[in-house]
Amino acid sequence: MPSTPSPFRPVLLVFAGLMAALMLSAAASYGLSGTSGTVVSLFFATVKLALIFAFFMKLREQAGLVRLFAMAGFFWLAIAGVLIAADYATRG
Amino acid sequence: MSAFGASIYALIDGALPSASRVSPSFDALFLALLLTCGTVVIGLAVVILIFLVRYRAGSPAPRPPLRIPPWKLETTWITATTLVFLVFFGWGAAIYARMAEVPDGAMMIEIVGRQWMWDARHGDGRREFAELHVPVNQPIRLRLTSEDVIHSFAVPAFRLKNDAVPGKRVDTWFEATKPGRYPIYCDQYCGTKHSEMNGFVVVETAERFAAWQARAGTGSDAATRGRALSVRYGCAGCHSGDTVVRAPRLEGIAGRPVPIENGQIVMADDAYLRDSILLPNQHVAAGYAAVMPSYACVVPEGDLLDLVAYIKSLAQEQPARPAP
Amino acid sequence: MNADDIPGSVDTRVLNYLNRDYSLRSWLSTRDHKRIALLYLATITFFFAIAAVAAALMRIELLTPQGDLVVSDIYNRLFTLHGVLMVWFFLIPSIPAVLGNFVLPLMLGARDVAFPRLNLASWYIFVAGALLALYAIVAGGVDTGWTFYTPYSSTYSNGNVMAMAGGVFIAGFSSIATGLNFIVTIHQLRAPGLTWFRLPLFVWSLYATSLILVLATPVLAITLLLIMLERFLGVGVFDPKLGGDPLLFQHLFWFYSHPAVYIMILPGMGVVSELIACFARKRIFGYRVVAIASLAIAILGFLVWGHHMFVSSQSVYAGVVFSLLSFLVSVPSAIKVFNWTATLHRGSIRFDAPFLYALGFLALFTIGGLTGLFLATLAVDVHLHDTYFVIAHFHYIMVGGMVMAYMGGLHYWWPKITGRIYHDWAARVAAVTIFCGFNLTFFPQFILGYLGMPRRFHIYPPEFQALNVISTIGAGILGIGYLLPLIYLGWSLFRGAKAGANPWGATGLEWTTPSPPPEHNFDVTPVVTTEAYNYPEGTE
Amino acid sequence: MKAEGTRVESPYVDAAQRALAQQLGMWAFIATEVLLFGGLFIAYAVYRVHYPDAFADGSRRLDFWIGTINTAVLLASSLAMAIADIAVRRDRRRLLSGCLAMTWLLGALFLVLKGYEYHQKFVEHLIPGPHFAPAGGPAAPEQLFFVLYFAMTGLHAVHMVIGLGVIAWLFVLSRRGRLGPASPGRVELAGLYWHFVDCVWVFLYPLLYLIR
Repeated sequence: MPSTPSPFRPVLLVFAGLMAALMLSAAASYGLSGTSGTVVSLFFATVKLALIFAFFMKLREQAGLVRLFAMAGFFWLAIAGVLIAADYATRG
Repeated sequence: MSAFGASIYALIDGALPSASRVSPSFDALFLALLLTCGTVVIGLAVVILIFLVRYRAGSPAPRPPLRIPPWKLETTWITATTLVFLVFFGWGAAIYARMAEVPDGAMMIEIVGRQWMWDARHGDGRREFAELHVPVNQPIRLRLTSEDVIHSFAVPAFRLKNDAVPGKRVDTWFEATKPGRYPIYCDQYCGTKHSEMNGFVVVETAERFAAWQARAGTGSDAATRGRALSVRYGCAGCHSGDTVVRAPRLEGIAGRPVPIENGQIVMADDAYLRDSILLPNQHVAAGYAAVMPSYACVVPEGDLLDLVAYIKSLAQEQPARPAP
Repeated sequence: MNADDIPGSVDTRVLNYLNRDYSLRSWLSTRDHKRIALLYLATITFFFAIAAVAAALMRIELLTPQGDLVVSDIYNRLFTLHGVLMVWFFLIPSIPAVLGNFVLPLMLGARDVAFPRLNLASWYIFVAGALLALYAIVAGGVDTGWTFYTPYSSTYSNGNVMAMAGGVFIAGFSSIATGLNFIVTIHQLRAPGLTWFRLPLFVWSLYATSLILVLATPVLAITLLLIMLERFLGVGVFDPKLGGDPLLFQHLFWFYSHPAVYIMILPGMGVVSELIACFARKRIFGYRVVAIASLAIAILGFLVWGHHMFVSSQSVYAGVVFSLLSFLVSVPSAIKVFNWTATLHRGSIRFDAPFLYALGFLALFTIGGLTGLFLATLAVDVHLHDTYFVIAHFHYIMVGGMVMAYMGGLHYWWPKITGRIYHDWAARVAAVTIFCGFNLTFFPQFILGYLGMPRRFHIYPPEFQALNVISTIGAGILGIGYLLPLIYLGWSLFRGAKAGANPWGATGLEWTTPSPPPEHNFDVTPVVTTEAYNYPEGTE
Repeated sequence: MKAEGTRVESPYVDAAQRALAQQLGMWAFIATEVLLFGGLFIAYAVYRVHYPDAFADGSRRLDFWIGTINTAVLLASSLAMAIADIAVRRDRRRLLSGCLAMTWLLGALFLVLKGYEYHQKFVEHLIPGPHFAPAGGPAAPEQLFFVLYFAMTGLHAVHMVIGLGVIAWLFVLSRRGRLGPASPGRVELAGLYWHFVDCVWVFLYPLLYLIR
């Protein structure tokens, strides 16, 4: 075991990345407000989501079909979001 | 039995009058759709029947393989269908856009839907229930709202329909082209007596409409009713000069820019006045504390219209004191 | 333990999924997709009957313009009951959960669906939801209409909205379970050689349907949950008095409920493809186009919900966008009709009862689809919206389309399901009766709608009476038409002639196994080497 | 065999096919969950854009520190779950049950903190309804924020409770030595669910707590 790299190294590194993103996001919320604050905090949330999906949920090593399934939900949510936004953004 | 006979007559006669500025263009489009779709249905039925007879099992008809490549047929009917559909889309959208654009100089009537009646308020303060008198050949702007649930103001003779949504005020319009009496329905299910929430639009010539106005009397106008309501709801308690709780004066506010708490300036239009009653802490006038409670559950939609009319009637009076 | 052991069976009686165990317990704990299909069949037939009685009462009420049979409150409860039960407890599970459950693994050459336990669970969840909905009805009913529009449903209605919404909410999870099961089954359990473009079109349509079930149903679930929360707390996100927007409810509701229309019609299209291919003895014309059209409908179907809101005061621009997309989604449907018609060309057509139902579908679905164009056209919809025109339109799709296809499919696979053959002429008479009764019921409603009669009207102006009377007479004929199958199908269970493995001479793996199929469907896993509908073409 | 009435339990050819089928099923389920929460996120977005001030005000009434600590707690429990998944494949049984216990405890800690926060909201009259009366008067549509707050965190908490049940069951199985490299499927699927629920919180945290 000691000679080979620990199998837990990748997930521990990912966890470190997650905590870093959390701290940056919390700190940024003190400096930023309004739209810029929202954009920055959502950016960090997306980073966390990507890390969890890719490593903890092992999407990186999955077959293409599984990845397609994983994206489907977000794609359909985007459909709902975009068309509803199209209504609200153009209301008189 | 007589009603039964009348309904058959109505069918033959064409029971749906065409009585507004947009209805002829609607009817042309409807007819085009009907002819196109009718042709398709009958054409398909004929083709299917021919196939059924000719190619029934055991019939002697020859069945050689098809000579046209299938993809040619597929592309042909995909393209043809799409093109026909796009024509109807564009045609319908063009009329719809015209229906959405209220012409200048339209006469404003506010319509409040409530369970289960239509309440119409004319610009001069006249109110009508379940009836709406309008002059012929005069564009009418309808401002629809509701006091409770969603209703839908529908006049089939005008090809007119729009939902009346609580918390919103939506404009639509029509211009009647033939004097007469045309039914109004509520088309959006709104509770127990949904099917009894009916009424009539009475379209009259200009002279007869003037006569109706004279006959109906002036009634108290919206602003006068609003003044009484402002006392009843206690608005005057805070919003007049000599009170303990300081609040902006109502005189001279309407139609002017108002500085608000966060340094922005907003225009005190109808929407602002309305929101200030319902959601007072959304835009607090600069220099005042956010102490006004929301009247959202207190003031019904009809009263709200009157209150706004009252505040607007004060627009020309002495301007509000500058914020200390 | 594998399929090879089965031929060694010494039992003289031929064991199949029906006769291997008769106990109630064996039914209620079964994981066999065929038995679960029959559990669904019994359940939804029951709900169809209740909802049909409600419809009959409404039609009788509408014989006269006055509200003289029932009072308005009862009438409103009747149409809500009819809508909720028909949509969620009959139409949505009908073809997928009954015919799909039974036939899908057989068509794929699989032993079962991918998750048999989940399949059984979906039926129990369905029954739980149905019981809650029944409770809501028995305890006084609900008067919101099946659309649950806020703020009426959340604040003003005095019906059991909580229980009814809860019932639909729960039943939604059974939809999701079924859809998920089908998707994985189709991906993973196809027999060797059964490539995607060798699949029967019914499988394609079930795949498209399952996509919608999995991706749309959760949005309905959360929307109903928000309504329940609003009723529970007394305040909520759709409440205009709080600054909420009732139109947001409509957006979320129709994001589910418009695709739900395709949940109801897509499997019907799949069944009809099977029927037309079998009884015209021809491969479906433009097989690939029809297959891909199913997927196109499933995906485009998510983009068009706003056409339910043209007069709701959503933005004019959104209306234009939704209208354009609605026209686009009707293209693949139209293409399918053309392809079915072309399939008949130079076929060798037999007029067995299932095919008559398929023809009925073709006629009624075409009318239903074309009247949909009227409603997709912005200006025309303003006049027709929320009138009887809409009622007629969607009944032509749902009843004329879906129920016809369901009946056709049921008649087609009945010998496979039960091992018995029903009386063919009785079935033909029923098909013709249903077709005539249906048109007599619903065609006058197009005219009523054009004349302006609003939907959900209990009392109506007297000039609409004649057409309403015709419609009610038609409903009587339609009702008789629906009773006939109960009689001759029931009779066939006991007296019907034994069906062979393949009574129609059809292609497809489900016809290669005995009727009724053995418990594991196939003695030997089949290997597929040909395309679907491999009928000898040309001369006969 | 036939006479005993046994049946072939599995419709699959082999374990690999079964594993892929379960993966697909779980990911399809997660797609469903994305849209379930998605409905709430859309409602949130619509009102957030309409009433930015009320939402900022509502957010200021939430406890920033509890929110942040809870995020860290959940991320840590996800880490424990990820390690458990590696442990089961390498047959490190003690590590496996230890990690499952850790995941469970951190999840439970999250719920305890959440419960404390709900209690605070109750004390501060922030529960929507007739008794909604925040100190200093609410910005008018602020109840909308709190309805959404309770709906979103409540639905998330329900998912957490289900997840805790699943993990407790896995823990029992692992103590009995029933989980091993031969069938890593259960831990893997439970892990997918748990990580996804974590992801939902990752978005709830900035949307509810970090608006200024």
